[in-house]
Amino acid sequence: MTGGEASPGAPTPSDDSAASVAPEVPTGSDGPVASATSEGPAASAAASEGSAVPPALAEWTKSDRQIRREADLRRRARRSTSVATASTIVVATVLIVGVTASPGWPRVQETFFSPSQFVDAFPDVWRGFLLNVKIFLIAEPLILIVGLVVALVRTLRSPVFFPLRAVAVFYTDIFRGIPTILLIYLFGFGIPALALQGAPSDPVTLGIIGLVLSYGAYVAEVFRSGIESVHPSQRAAARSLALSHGQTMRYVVVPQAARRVIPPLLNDFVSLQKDTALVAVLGPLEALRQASIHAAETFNYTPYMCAALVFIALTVPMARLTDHLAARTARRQMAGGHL
Amino acid sequence: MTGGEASPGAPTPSDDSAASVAPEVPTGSDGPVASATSEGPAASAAASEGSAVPPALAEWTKSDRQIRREADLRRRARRSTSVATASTIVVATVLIVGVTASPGWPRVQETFFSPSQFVDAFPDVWRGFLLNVKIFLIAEPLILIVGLVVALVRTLRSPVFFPLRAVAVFYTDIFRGIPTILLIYLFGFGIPALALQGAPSDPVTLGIIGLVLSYGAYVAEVFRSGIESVHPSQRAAARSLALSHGQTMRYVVVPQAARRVIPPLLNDFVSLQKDTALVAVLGPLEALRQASIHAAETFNYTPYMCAALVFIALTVPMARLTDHLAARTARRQMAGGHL
Amino acid sequence: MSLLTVEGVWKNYHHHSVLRGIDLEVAPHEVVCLIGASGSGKSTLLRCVNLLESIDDGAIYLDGSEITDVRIDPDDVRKRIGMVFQSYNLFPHMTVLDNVTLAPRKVHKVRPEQAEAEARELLARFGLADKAGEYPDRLSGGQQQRVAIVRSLATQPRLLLLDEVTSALDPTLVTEVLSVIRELKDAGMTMIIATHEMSFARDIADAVCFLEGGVLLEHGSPEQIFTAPEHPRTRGFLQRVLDAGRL
Amino acid sequence: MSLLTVEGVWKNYHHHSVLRGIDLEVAPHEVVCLIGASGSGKSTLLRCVNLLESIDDGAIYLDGSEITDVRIDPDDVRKRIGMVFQSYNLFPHMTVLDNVTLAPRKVHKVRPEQAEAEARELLARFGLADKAGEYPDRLSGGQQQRVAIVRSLATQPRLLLLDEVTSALDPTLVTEVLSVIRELKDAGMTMIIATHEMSFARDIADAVCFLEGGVLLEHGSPEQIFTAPEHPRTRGFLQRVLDAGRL
Amino acid sequence: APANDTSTASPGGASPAASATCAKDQLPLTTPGKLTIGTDKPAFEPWFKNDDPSNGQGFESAVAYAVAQKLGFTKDEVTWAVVPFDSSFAPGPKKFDFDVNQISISPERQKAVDFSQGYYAVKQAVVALDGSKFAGATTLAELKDAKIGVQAGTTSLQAVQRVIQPTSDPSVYNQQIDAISALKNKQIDAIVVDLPTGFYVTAAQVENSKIVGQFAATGETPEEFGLLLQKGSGLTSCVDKAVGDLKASGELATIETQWLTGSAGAPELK
Ligand SMILES: Nc1ncnc2c1ncn2[C@@H]1O[C@H](COP(=O)(O)OP(=O)(O)OP(=O)(O)O)[C@@H](O)[C@H]1O
Ligand SMILES: Nc1ncnc2c1ncn2[C@@H]1O[C@H](COP(=O)(O)OP(=O)(O)OP(=O)(O)O)[C@@H](O)[C@H]1O
Ligand SMILES: [Mg+2]
Ligand SMILES: [Mg+2]
Repeated sequence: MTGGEASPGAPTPSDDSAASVAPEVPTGSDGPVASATSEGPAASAAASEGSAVPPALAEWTKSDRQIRREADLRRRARRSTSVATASTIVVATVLIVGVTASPGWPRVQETFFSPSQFVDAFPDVWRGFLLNVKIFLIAEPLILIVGLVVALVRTLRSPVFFPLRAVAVFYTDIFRGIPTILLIYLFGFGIPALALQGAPSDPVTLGIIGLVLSYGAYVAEVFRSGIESVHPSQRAAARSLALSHGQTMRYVVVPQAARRVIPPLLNDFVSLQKDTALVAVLGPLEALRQASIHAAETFNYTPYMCAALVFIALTVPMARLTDHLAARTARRQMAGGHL
Repeated sequence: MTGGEASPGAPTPSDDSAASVAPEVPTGSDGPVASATSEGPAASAAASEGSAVPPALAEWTKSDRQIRREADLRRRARRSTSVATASTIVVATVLIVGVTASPGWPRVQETFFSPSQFVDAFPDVWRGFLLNVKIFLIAEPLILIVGLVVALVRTLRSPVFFPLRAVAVFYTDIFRGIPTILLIYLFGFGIPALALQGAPSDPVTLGIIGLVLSYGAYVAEVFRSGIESVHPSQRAAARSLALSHGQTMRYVVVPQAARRVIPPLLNDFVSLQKDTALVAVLGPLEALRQASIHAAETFNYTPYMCAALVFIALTVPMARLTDHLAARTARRQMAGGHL
Repeated sequence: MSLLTVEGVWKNYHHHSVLRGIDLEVAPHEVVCLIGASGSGKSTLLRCVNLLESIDDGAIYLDGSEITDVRIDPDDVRKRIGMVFQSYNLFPHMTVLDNVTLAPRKVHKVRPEQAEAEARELLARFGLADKAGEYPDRLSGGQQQRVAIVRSLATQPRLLLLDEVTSALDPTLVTEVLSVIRELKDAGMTMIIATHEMSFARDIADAVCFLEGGVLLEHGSPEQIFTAPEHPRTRGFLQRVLDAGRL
Repeated sequence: MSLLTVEGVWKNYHHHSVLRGIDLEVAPHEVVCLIGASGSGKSTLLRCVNLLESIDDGAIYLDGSEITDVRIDPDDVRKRIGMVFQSYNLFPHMTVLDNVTLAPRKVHKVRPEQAEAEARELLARFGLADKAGEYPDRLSGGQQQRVAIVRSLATQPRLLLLDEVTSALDPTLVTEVLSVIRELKDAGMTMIIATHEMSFARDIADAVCFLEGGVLLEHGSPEQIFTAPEHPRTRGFLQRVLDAGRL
Repeated sequence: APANDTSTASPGGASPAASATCAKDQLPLTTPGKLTIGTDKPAFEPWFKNDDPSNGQGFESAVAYAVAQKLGFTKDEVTWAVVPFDSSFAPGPKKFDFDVNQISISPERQKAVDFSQGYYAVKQAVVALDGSKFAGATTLAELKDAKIGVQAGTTSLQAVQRVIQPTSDPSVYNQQIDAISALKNKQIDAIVVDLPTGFYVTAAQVENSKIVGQFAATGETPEEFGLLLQKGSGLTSCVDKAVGDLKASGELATIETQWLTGSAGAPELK
């Protein structure tokens, strides 16, 4: 980690003093190879990728023309923005008034947005939600492992591994095709029914098995597409260094794939977070179940709003994070980087 | 659509006769511009991208060394393949025997795999499934429209559109965050409660509204990422031709984005296909509901297997198609194509 | 009167200026080549002229009227300027013919049959008659760039901007594109060409501009710039290009 | 005895042969340049030598023993051969140092400290001492290619294969990479270089091979090939390169 | 039973907005000329028979037809609608005139819907497998450590939570089949259902199972099933009156003995 701290091309304060209309460029000396400090053409070339020389903004004084132009621009922007804002507000108001003035609104308000019901239900829903979170936290790493292993099996190209690959393909196809809730049913009531020694019978465990197998199939596909999106030249470069297939995967392909699949993976995790609610069919009292118990008791839907809220509180930040990472990845790929 | 039928670089039978160890290449004549037929360097350059000249395989006769080598390879492949197959079969057998020999197996078989129950339930489940398909077919185009519109709104960059963009962001965030089943509850029971003139009250319609709004948010994000994945130069090229923002989107960006988003879109549609089952909470008798009715009636889970089967019959081909398209897209992108 | 006038144009990105007060005049039928190291601002200048970038100071005039005025619709300006980029030029989902006729049909409202007839004529003129129905990815790089040039000509621009149209090409494909440009010059097209092909610039340009760090350091005839550059930086740059075997 | 012997090598893709009976001998310390149009099979030949592609006929010998034998572990062969590609060379998720030390540590089981010390020494020798901690995307293209070369040298290969290592570079960055290769030649490295840089090939090669359509049409000293090519196709190719201003 | 509920309830909490007459042609019906009755699907024994509410067999089917008759409808003039429990209490227009689905009357629920007076006083019962750990329990205290399963949407859950107060959370299932599967799989120790369902479960659905006992009445008002109507429905008073008449005439008791086993044979848990 020596040197390289001052990123070439970025202007530094000390440059300002030296800057002139025609700033100084280190002129090409001997070859870059000979010079141990990597100055000379190589360094200047690197710098010129940013811009020939860091030019400071200091010397630029806005012309009158530009000042007038910007004032003009601001005026125009202000005008159209206010038109847009006004129209949006009008539309929103019409919508809200339309809904609240409807004959059924008081009933709806009472049935869906009753503060007292909300307060009543919240503690139970919250307690249930902690179970959702627990299921999620246990299932997530298992899903990652299953997904990665299956994806790696599917990358094996040699005919020797055909049977293994066939199993992996079969698994991903079938388990992606069946509604998750059905899988949870099947495992939740099927495994205990086998009455096997040592087989789990706890519904939460069984539900997690169902979720892991269902989402594992999805995540395997995500990983696989990530692995395949790594440019083949990277694999060739690794193999040409005499790394084995396993080493190439481990050190070169998977680390790069992992970064690329983070956004779709997080997407799947947002869904998983919501699908933890499906474990309810096996009996556990998670958030949605708690909400439905309250709703059935009082014939009021507010507890569902309560559940929606706790879910949103977790999934929205996660979705935003996903978007952010996806945008960053996209920007990176645009920048290209690779020679 | 004139000419261009014979793809350059692909060997044609007539080439064989002319082919020799040093095959003929049209030597560079005058500039390509002058020659109206586009022969000369341009054509030869195009051809040389495939290979300098279409070399036929005909003249190649396998050497003894190669024949021995291939026999050797086949022998080695056969040996390791049979080892792998054998081990896979052993593992599979152990698994199957383990499960079927378990004390509970007869009960499991009876409860999950009863042929007579299957036959009994199938007609109803199938009838229910047709409703799933109907819901799917109505919801899908609506989702595409909602998703595309929201995505296009989010690409508007001018500050004038800030309020509109804010609405779109709010929509995608919230509706992705709430479990779909909750949205269906909300719309299914909330809209009729408003008792508005002309508001729909049919549960299938309401369920579709819930699905459209939930999946619309996802699909909007998919479209947006597709739109952003179109190289900015494409947009620049279109704008430089004086196409407006709208025209650029319509003729250049969206058509390209649409192709790229087909795989993730199909993925979402596989999920949608499965989530049509959620409309059951509003009352309609779709496949899962029919299965659960049969199951509840007979205390046998076979109807669920029946439902799983009809779902798989639709989702697996769709998933395979998705994979196929994704792979093709990936290959295309690898090939690069764009100068 | 000059066709294009660039007057004290500045362009800033974040914390540095990429164009630093560029002045440039281009007469009708003149061919101006921009040379300079990577990052010197050649592409940015072309993009500013085409209003793909907003400028931060200065003004640009086309045919005597200011195009950087805030009241001007950029699309009206772009109708009169053609531009060809280094790469990702063609629309991959359209045939060559559709690529070429898109702007005439949608922007200039030419009737489809007429647009097609004109496009075919242009394509034929540039040796691409039989490629009209092909998709871009079936063409060689050189053919793609020729189609891109044809596309920008289809709207009969007053001015053509070419941004390193050969640098993504295999060396053996460069010639065909350069000869298209030569033919355009002979036909009297006004062009600004950013290029790394010094021998081509020397050959075709009426005037050569050397940019460095966003400054137009030297502007003169090709003979003057290539044989007797005034500025030491121009000399340094040309020396480095020479070292790379590219002069 | 020759270091590398390529004997009647054929390589087929689908329905056409990309290599059509290539014969080639490379003596220790010899530098062989492969020239030829795009698609003539230069890269394929290099990939076959490094066993990244299986061949369809013929044999390749390294140090006298056949490496195309089915019983040979390709990784053992690749340990003795270094290869640098045109692009996508470096691992973008690793620092320069990690890129260079990966193979020594994981394949050759060199102790990490020792691998690092050796890597730093090599990097310093090629003017990259201060880039050890950088990620590849912070480097210029020329620096990236230099790192790629250093990486392939870190395992002390007997033979170095270079595949158009400059053609993705900006012309002004080409020089620095070519001078690295010159230095390697002076240090006695055996190399096979696929290149479009004719002046460089003329300058550095001990022998030049001209490929066309998968056939090695002409093999000789640079003087012979560039000044008095025997084969008319070689002449045609060189003429086209000359037209493009690249000789 | 998908939605059998118990809770403290005031019987016959009918709406005061009674229409003066209950003449057949003046009733505000969903479908004119037809009496539309809602229930969930599947409809369970012993409340219905063969998942077919329109055959008049089973306790609730019989009660529904008796009420219809009192209101002046012939068997042909009655139509049935499938109404999932969850949507029976959704606000807004209803697609049924009244819903019969083992729904317990409670003051809280009466804020959302109208009920007729109760037509059946229900008690909860505990069912376990023969010979299981809790099969011999005679007191509620003995059941404290049992893992208990109930069905969602029923008030059995509240009964469990209030009366048994088990140490671990009860398991709540979407459907009775799931609760019973869990019982068979020994994932839970016992299920709590209403007593008639309990009898049906032990007799017809789970071999080697028994009713451990029934809950004692919880003091206050007994838990009763009522017919559910749209809040403020003009039918409420008439339906309520019809139920009252059936009660008074002893018809209701007859129907009950015809279709439901008496509570004898189910010891009370103290
Ligand atoms: N969108 C942008 N954001 C920030 N900086 C930019 C942007 N576009 C260009 N630059 C910077 O502007 C400077 C000039 O870039 P420009 O593309 O005009 O150079 P160029 O002379 O065309 O170089 P090349 O020969 O490599 O094409 C560079 O330093 C570049 O990094
Ligand atoms: N994986 C592949 N599948 C099919 N054809 C291939 C494959 N790889 C290369 N080819 C073909 O083999 C031929 C030779 O390609 P190769 O890359 O060896 O040429 P080259 O001389 O290196 O060209 P360039 O100068 O463009 O790098 C080309 O026609 C190419 O299309
Ligand atoms: Mg540029
Ligand atoms: Mg190559």
